[in-house]
Amino acid sequence: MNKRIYLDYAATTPVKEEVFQAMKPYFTEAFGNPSSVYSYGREGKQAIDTARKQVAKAIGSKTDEIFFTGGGSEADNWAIKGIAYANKNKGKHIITSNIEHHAVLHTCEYLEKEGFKVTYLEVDEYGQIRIEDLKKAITDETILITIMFANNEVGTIQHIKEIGEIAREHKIYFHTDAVQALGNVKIDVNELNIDLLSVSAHKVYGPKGVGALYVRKGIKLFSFIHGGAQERRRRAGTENVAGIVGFGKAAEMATENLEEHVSKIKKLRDKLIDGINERIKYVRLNGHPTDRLPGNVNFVFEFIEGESLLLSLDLIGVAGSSGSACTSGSLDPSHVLMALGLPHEIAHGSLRLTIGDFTTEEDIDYVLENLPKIVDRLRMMSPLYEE
Amino acid sequence: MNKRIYLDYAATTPVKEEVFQAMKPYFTEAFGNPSSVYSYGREGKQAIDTARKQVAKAIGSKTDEIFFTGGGSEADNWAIKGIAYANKNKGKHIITSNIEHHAVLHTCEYLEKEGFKVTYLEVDEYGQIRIEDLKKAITDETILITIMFANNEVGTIQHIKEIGEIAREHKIYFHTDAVQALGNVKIDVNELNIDLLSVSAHKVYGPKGVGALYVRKGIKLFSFIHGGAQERRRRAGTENVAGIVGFGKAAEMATENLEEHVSKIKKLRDKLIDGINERIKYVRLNGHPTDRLPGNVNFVFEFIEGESLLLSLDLIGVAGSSGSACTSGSLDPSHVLMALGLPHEIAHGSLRLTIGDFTTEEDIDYVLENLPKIVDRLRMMSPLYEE
Amino acid sequence: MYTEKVMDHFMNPRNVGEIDNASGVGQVGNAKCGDIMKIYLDVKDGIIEDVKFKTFGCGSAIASSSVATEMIKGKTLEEALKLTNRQVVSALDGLPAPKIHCSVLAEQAIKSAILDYAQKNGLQFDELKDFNPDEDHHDHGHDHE
Amino acid sequence: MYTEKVMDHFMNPRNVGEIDNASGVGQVGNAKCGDIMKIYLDVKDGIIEDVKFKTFGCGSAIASSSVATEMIKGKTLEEALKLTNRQVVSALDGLPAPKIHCSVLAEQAIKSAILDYAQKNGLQFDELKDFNPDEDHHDHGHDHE
Ligand SMILES: Cc1ncc(COP(=O)(O)O)c(C=O)c1O
Ligand SMILES: Cc1ncc(COP(=O)(O)O)c(C=O)c1O
Ligand code: FES
Ligand code: FES
Repeated sequence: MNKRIYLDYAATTPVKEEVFQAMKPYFTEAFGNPSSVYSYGREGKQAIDTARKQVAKAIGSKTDEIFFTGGGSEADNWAIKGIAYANKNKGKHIITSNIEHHAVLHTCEYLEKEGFKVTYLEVDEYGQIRIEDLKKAITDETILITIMFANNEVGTIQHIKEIGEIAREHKIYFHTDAVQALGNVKIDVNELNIDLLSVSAHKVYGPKGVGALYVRKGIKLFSFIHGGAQERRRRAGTENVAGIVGFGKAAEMATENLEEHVSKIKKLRDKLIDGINERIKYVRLNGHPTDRLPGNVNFVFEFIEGESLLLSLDLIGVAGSSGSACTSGSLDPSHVLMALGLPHEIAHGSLRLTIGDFTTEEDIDYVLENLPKIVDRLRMMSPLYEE
Repeated sequence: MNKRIYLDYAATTPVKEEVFQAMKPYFTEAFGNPSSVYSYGREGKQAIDTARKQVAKAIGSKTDEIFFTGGGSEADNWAIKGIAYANKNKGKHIITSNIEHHAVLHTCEYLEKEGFKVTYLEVDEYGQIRIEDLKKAITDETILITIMFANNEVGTIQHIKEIGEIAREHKIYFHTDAVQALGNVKIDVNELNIDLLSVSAHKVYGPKGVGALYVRKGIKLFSFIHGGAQERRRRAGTENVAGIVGFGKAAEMATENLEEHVSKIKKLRDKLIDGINERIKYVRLNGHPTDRLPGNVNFVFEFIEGESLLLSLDLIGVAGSSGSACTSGSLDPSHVLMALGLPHEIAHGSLRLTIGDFTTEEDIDYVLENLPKIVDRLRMMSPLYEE
Repeated sequence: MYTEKVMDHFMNPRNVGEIDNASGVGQVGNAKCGDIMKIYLDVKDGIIEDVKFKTFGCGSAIASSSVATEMIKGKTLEEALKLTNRQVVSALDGLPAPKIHCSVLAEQAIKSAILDYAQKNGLQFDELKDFNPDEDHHDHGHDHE
Repeated sequence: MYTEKVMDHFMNPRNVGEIDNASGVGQVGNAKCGDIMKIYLDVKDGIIEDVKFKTFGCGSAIASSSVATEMIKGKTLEEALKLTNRQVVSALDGLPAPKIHCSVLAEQAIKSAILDYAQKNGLQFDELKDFNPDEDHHDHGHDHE
């Protein structure tokens, strides 16, 4: 079985050849420390400036509102803790949702232990928060609203602009984890009233271990990594020049032909969704039918368990996931599927297939041809299935 | 002027070809998320395991005591904040020195604002803390001693083993920033009684943006980056697989022939030190004459200012530094030179040349031939110089 | 991640199915936890003539069911009762640490089926004295509820 | 980082040196801050016949001294007093932001030398009314003491 079909683009993406070529010189040749004032390092500094422009352009911010980090998780941690500690005298209340990525959720839980109060908004069956709930949750103590742009598991996109407006009205900072949105949804931080936004390179065909935090000019934010004067004194540590260059290039490529890209991916996604609905009984699409990431397909297959489904797919060369890759260390059904109101026994049978730039029609055909057989086989073994 | 002589290895090092080759497959090919359970990602997971072994071996720790980070600064921040917050009920006193890297110093200063008490031990004229001072500084409230292994600017190596013993006796955690020591000094965390230790890949011919924290088994440490279950739930964020692989390879290469490497570098260093002493008047070596990093040369050239010296060297193709690369955003003389007791006007005239694996005898000869002329020229322009 | 043995039993599971009018049926696990194992026995003269299983669960659970049924087929009830989850694990050439509980499930399902048979036939087995089929077998990380 | 003009003046500084029995000498800056600039004037009939400098400082400070002395040589004292640091900066085709103060140093050093000449010769210049040569010229990031 030599076929290899990767349908886990939401977990991570390959570095594109163009991106790798852009990074390459910064390992062995232009290796100087960008903080150095003279010849060595100057190339690196310029390259970082270019990357900063590219990332800024991708989200519609000013160049000097972008700060590079060691990944999406660091950006989330920094944004939330940085705002919380810098504003704790104004209030200690944070609003988030119960379908956030763990980088947000666990940071909020940590802050609870440190004396902050956190409201975890519930989502509706499609994974969207209710704007009314948000309004009701706001108190005089609220300093931060952090709601993800698009969910990594079920692909649901929030009403970011409305959330931003409400935050703005109440003079509360609004952070959004846009790790999954970048390259898949048009992002304009000004139009959408976003104050802080996290992104990560490895979800847009850039390298792992690089991310960025956008911080609207004028916002007071505590540093998270203290030390040297890098990133205009806001994020210490010798810059991952090659990684940052790769992120810049990837961000540029991901947003250059955004509409075209989205419509191509969406077509494949809809083909897969429709195909599964047609061919397999007792399935249900998780997440929102339309406010959904263009590459996200997430189904529950009743009566079977996700891991055995994944394993079977793996055996025919198809890589998917049964929830967030980050949680695969756990045997629990994902907190996102629970939050959508799925019963445990059903949540266990979920499969996420995410489509990306290298996915072809043939890949989808292959999955549609084989998935029904796999599901059948597993159902035949299941004590829950009776037909 | 096409000569390019890099003598700033303490700021950063080029990625070695072997290291780059080891990293390469993990960008575009073996790109899977190491948290994925199936085919894609499994290669990455195994590669991380190998790297973890390599780094562990380099410092004499167990494999599962190594946690990868986004660099040396993150490792320092994590160690210090992680111990501080996890132990604040036991006490809120930290002991450090006044020549630490900013990643340690600024983290300590931050903790002071958060209600911790910090003792900054002074160093002697060579840059070593006095063991007596350390003993006196310890109180019932002391939870952490953080003293760097070797200084990045003047190269002074501390009496780590003695410090570790004292910490152990008093049941205080001992963290050391070994970013500059790795690959230059033999490190054995057990022999030296070290509880936590920070290292960074880009100082040992690995990539920028990757580091590691060693945490002795059984030590309670708060997480710094919260989120996914990576690094055995202690450090969230999709792993920088390529970077980690590069760090592993680099750590292995850096410690394989440590003695040989050290003696080769030391010979060049001593040649440069002796040559400068012989050829140029009114100079003085900063740092310890023998307890010193094998590649570190740091001189004060009286009556002239460091930047003009650096600039002149740059014009003949020699890259050095006049303090920590991280502080070059500032116009102040370095806190390390101040801590050694150098008067401001003298500290301003310091030059650091650091030797590494690609430095040759000819490079040293070239510097020794040209540096006296440069110093002469600048002194002739200086109102402070009279001969 | 899994051994070849596990993969073989996962892909070509032995004894999948049900037995009509089985002499004993046992079911353990909980759909909430994502694992249910059901064992059907056909017992004649104290010997397990036939055994079938149905499993809702991960790859390890399916492989454990398969190998365990193979191990007890043709054996006496007493022999079957001696089967431990450790034996199941070694028959599979090992399981990853977080998956050990799946083998426990197989041991419990068999005991549970034999208990059913014993109760229907008024028999008593020493090995089943302390066995409680409804006991939560989960000693792993699940912490829902 | 630096313009070609800066590099040229740094590498080939004009008017380096001292003037014995100078008509006016001015020194500004502070070794503690890493910068001292000293200007020597030879004034005849209100005209700067010759000017020399010595500078302890960074590349920008040396280049600023050099270009500034060039700009005032042959000029009247009144003309020299009109020299601003901005003119020095543009004559160098610009300086990086943190280095602007180095050009201020040059302006101050010249004023200080003319003040010395004025005092020795009982002259008064309107431009020097508010000038205090010992004033701390540092408006940049130094924050020692
Ligand atoms: C002693 C020391 N500690 C910490 C660091 C920070 O490491 P990194 O640049 O990888 O964040 C450095 C170098 O920059 C260093 O020399
Ligand atoms: C929504 C979301 N937020 C944050 C992250 C974390 O980003 P990183 O893996 O770069 O730390 C991820 C992916 O892992 C994600 O999907
Ligand atoms: S049945 Fe629970 S993980 Fe295997
Ligand atoms: S003289 Fe102070 S930096 Fe130029």
